[in-house]
Amino acid sequence: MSREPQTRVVKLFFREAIARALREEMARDERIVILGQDVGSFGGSYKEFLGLYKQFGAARVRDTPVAEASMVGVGAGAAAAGLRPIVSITYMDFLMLGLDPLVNYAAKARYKTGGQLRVPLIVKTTAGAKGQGVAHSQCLEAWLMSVPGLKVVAPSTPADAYGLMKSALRESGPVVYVDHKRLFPMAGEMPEDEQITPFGLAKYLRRGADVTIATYSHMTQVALAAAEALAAEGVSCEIIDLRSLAPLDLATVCDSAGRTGALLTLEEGQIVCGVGAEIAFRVREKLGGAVRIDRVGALAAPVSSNPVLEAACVPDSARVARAIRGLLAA
Amino acid sequence: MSREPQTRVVKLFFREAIARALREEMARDERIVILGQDVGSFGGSYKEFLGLYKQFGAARVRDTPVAEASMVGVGAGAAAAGLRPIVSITYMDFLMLGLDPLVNYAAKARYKTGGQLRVPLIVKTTAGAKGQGVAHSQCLEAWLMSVPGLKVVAPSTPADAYGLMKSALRESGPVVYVDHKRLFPMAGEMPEDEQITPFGLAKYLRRGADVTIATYSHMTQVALAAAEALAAEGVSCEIIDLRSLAPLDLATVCDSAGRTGALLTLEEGQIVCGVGAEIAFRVREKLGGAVRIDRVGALAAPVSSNPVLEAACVPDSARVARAIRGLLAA
Amino acid sequence: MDRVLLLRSMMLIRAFEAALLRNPGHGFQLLSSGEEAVAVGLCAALTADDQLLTSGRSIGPALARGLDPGRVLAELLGKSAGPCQGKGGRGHIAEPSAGFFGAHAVVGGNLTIAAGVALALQSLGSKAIVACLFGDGACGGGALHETLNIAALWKLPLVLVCDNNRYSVSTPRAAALAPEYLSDIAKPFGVPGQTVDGMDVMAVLEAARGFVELARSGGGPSFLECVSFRFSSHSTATRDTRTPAELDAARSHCPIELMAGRLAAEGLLAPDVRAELEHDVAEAVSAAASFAEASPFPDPSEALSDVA
Amino acid sequence: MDRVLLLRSMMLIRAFEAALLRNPGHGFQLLSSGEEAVAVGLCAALTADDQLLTSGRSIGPALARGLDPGRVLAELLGKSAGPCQGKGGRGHIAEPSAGFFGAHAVVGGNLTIAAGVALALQSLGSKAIVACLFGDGACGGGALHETLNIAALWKLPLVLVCDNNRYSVSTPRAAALAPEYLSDIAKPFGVPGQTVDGMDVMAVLEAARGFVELARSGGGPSFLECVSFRFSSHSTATRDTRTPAELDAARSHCPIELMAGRLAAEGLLAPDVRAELEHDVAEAVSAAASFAEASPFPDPSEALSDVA
Ligand SMILES: Cc1ncc(C[n+]2csc(CCOP(=O)(O)OP(=O)(O)O)c2C)c(N)n1
Ligand SMILES: Cc1ncc(C[n+]2csc(CCOP(=O)(O)OP(=O)(O)O)c2C)c(N)n1
Ligand SMILES: [Mg+2]
Ligand SMILES: [Mg+2]
Repeated sequence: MSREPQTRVVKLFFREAIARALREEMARDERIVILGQDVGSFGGSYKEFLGLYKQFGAARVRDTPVAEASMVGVGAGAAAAGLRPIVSITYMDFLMLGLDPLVNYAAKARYKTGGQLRVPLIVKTTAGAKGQGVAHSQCLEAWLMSVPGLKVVAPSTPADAYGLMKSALRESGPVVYVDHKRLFPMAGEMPEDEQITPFGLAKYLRRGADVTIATYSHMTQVALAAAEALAAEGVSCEIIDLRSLAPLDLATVCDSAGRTGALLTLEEGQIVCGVGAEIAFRVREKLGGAVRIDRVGALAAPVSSNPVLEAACVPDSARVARAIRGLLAA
Repeated sequence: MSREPQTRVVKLFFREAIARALREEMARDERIVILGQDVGSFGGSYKEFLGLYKQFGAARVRDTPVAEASMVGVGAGAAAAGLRPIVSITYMDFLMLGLDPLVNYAAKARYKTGGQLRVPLIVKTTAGAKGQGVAHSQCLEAWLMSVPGLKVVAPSTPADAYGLMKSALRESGPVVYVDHKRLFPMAGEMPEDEQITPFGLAKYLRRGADVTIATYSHMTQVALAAAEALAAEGVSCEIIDLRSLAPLDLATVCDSAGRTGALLTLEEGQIVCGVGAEIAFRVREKLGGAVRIDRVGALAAPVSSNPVLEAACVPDSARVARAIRGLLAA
Repeated sequence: MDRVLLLRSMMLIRAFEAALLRNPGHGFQLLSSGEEAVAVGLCAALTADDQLLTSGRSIGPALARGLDPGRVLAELLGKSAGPCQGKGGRGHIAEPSAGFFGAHAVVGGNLTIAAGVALALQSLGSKAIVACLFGDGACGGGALHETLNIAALWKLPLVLVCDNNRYSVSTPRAAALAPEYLSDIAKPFGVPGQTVDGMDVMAVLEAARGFVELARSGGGPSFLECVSFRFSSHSTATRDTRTPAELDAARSHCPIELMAGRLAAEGLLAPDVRAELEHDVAEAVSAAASFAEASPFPDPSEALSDVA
Repeated sequence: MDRVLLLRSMMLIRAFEAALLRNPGHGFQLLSSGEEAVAVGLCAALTADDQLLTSGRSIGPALARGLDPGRVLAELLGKSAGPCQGKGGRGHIAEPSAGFFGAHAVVGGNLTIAAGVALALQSLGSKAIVACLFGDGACGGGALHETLNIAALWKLPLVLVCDNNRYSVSTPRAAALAPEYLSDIAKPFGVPGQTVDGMDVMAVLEAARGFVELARSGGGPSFLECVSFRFSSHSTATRDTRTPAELDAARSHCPIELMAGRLAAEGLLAPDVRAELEHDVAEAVSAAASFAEASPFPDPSEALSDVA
């Protein structure tokens, strides 16, 4: 009888998982540099860069001015010329300032040069609402998903933060990697050995028979809470963590939705022209009218820092449970 | 027998229709000012501002530096403080540079001040492909549609260019008004008397029985050409010009699609998280699985200035006709 | 200008923020203690019709502009009695009718908006001018350049005031900004620039007065850099990275003590007057707290009102 | 440096663009005749490993950088034999392996990209430097400010070269830009700036050489403003708004005639040599035309290749 190799497991906070991925990859690949506000000795707003400055020095972990437009542009140019920059945009709202270099240059440089240039740029940012108000709470993943040439990933666990960041650092084109403010306090287990999360592969977070919830990032937590509540009512939810929005693992969503016959898409951002609208279209294209589909996202309003209004705007488990009850009653 | 009042009709080019709306409104409302590159004595890239500089002077028709970010910001601030600025962003691609003031300030100022401020800003821009390449051809309407607080309109005829611009100039919040490069050579009739096009009201461009095409801006022309071609095959297309994307006239789309039983959404931009995905979702929500739906938009690639590649990327009538044949065969 | 009132205004800000800091239930806040002289000196140069725009660090400026402390506190706590009905909250407080056009928490995001407000006032024939307060952090961003250029071209009635507290979160100004003096950035545009001691309320007031007068008389924009120091960490939720020695040294240049000492030396501030002021502002702060606490949170349905 | 070669390079650009202009079937183009001395003077200061980035007005710079005229023409016409296989087309031509990192048709959009390329070269220990060519129009945008600041802080090997042809489409520079000299914009950042006569190829070359040397030796960025004049309208599809008198006056300062006259006066350009050069470049242009016309358009399926 052969002995099974033991997989040793470590438990890391979200921020530690990110730092671990960066540390390992930076040691492996000298071309990786980090650019961003307060990423140096401060270690990042969420301490997700902690230790890297000390280990790799000021040339590879660079504090920058508050100048998102140029930081994305500098990152794009540096990537096109042989580095692998990670540009940290503290909050996704401020990525708007850098969309011109990201969309008009980075995402198109390979195409427009007929393949002469590649732009392996990673924009790492943080989305979502946590009491910071109208200009610090937005989720713009849907915009980015629509841009040919861009990849978009958003982990919901430390293991995937680690694994997706590692994948991102081996891509040949631009990637937007999206954290969520409410996930940083989370700790989670992962193998001690390197384990990479490939792009374009969703993951089952919970198995169930009655309804599929397709979601990602912090909304996975909301989905899990809703599933718990519904389980008490005898409703069995299957939850898919998309992890990667572009490329999108439609096959897994279709597999599940085909089995359960009902699909709820759940995102924190706006639903109009959102992630859910896209998934719904493509699932219907594959599975036809048999699957009931609904979507949940933020109310059509800005997200206030006000605790009452923020909670009212952004989806919570009660809203998700209500939507699922409605879907199953339909 | 009472005599019917005669409605006199004038025929204007697209650019003349825009200039007419601006001229009439600027004469009516002193607070209207125009800011933009080459909008002054030059009269705008498409001559759509011709004559206004001479009539209203340099204080109200202001040439600006090539500084889209600040022009949208200045427009937003001026609007919040009592003017009605029209900020011209020559090509929609460059609106990316101004998304921070547009989305993070203009669209949220009313909300975040609890109603103390209103921002009646108009951003007038031009979308679409006409040989100008990767950074001058994009259609970003879907991004804008998703922003609470923003309205988005896009005329397809001179009459609606006139009528929607007039409506926009009477709005109390920010509006993005989108022209299309390929529409400027078009002339069209409109009443000599003022006729305003309300926001949120779609229009039938062609009546038909077999399939509904919901589209807007220049793609209406592509839809009309496809309808002609299909008519020869005995397929009768109904074409809806949405005109206004936010607010969206879902009722008209549902009325038509409910009758024809088939809906094709047609947009020039990317379909991922696009206008069509949104319409499809909402139509299905209303009408259920009985309606067959497909969508057509650009290929998932940048738009080259290359004549062959541009034509391959952007929808043409052959692609639309093919999609409709597929839809009706399904 | 009653200089004792300037002192009182600074003391009110200090006391207001100290109370906020002692109450962690209020959530994180962006405090400005140490920087009171910038806000107070600038606001003392403005008239009632002028408009002030600020960065997210807006408590001091809002109070210095004369907003009611109770309503300011209500807004910071997300209560309905705030001028924005609790929707703006920290970083976005506004009361345009009181000459406080508003805070905006996008760094540098208020610059072009302020230029627009100035354009509106100019176009509408108003005599009012616009002051825009921003941090050193905003000086690395392109909005400053675009604003300086357009304000110079159009001779906008705009006073740009940089509260250079020498840090953007943890990043020292020298690591983020190449210019020796930030006010130099204005010079290529022909815009007058000046750097003053931002811990000295009289120095700020004097310089601001000159620039406000320039703007009001049609002379166009200007750039006033006030070198200050933030006594607390970036926000109440942010760890501080400065050494105790650096903090101690800086705190020994307190703008309030500087002004109080000066007034005392001139015989304008007897010890009991100082004590009375302390008592006065403490009362104001506790009245503000009662007012704000008594105000309800908005109803959840408010999430959908005033959107469009 | 053979000065006759500089003349020839300018003549090639002029002849190439004239041929393009005579062939309206090629669609609209952004010509640079009148501005040849800027491109040629700058490129003469670069070595093979250096990288050049330009604005959309890139024909002159691409040819001056030594790209093959046939391949350049093929790219402009959207033919497969272009360095970008006809996908970039006018405004986006690039051949990084030849030191022409590329044109980018977003005004000011090449500045931060160029800083990034410079950061990469610096980080990778290269001796090469980056030159970034942009118009006066780009000087009103914030990217210039952000680029100057970061390039100064990080001492990037970057030479910023403004081809100030005094117009952005129809807008005269004075109506859009407040600074007296555009090169002054660099000064607050401690970045050396200089303004030279952009119609004089030797003046451009000399100044560029100095700045290239500075960058190469670790001295960091610089800003060279070259005052020039565009002889044709903004694009072949744009109406010109300048008066005939203004155009005539400007055209009388032709960079080619200036250089030719100077060389002739020094006895370095006999009439037959000039004629030979004319013949030479005409041959090169017609060879380019044959080459480009023989190249096929890409297959429509190329629309989906090299996307991601
Ligand atoms: C565009 C943008 N980028 C980043 C941030 C995050 N942020 C909030 S405050 C701040 C520091 C700004 O420093 P400074 O302008 O000097 O103001 P101070 O905090 O010192 O008052 C940063 C980076 C932001 N709000 N906006
Ligand atoms: C961000 C942006 N805004 C507007 C345009 C449209 N545009 C193309 S060229 C041009 C003029 C630019 O002037 P300048 O930089 O002086 O260059 P020149 O044309 O004189 O060579 C403009 C406004 C653009 N390409 N990019
Ligand atoms: Mg600061
Ligand atoms: Mg120019």
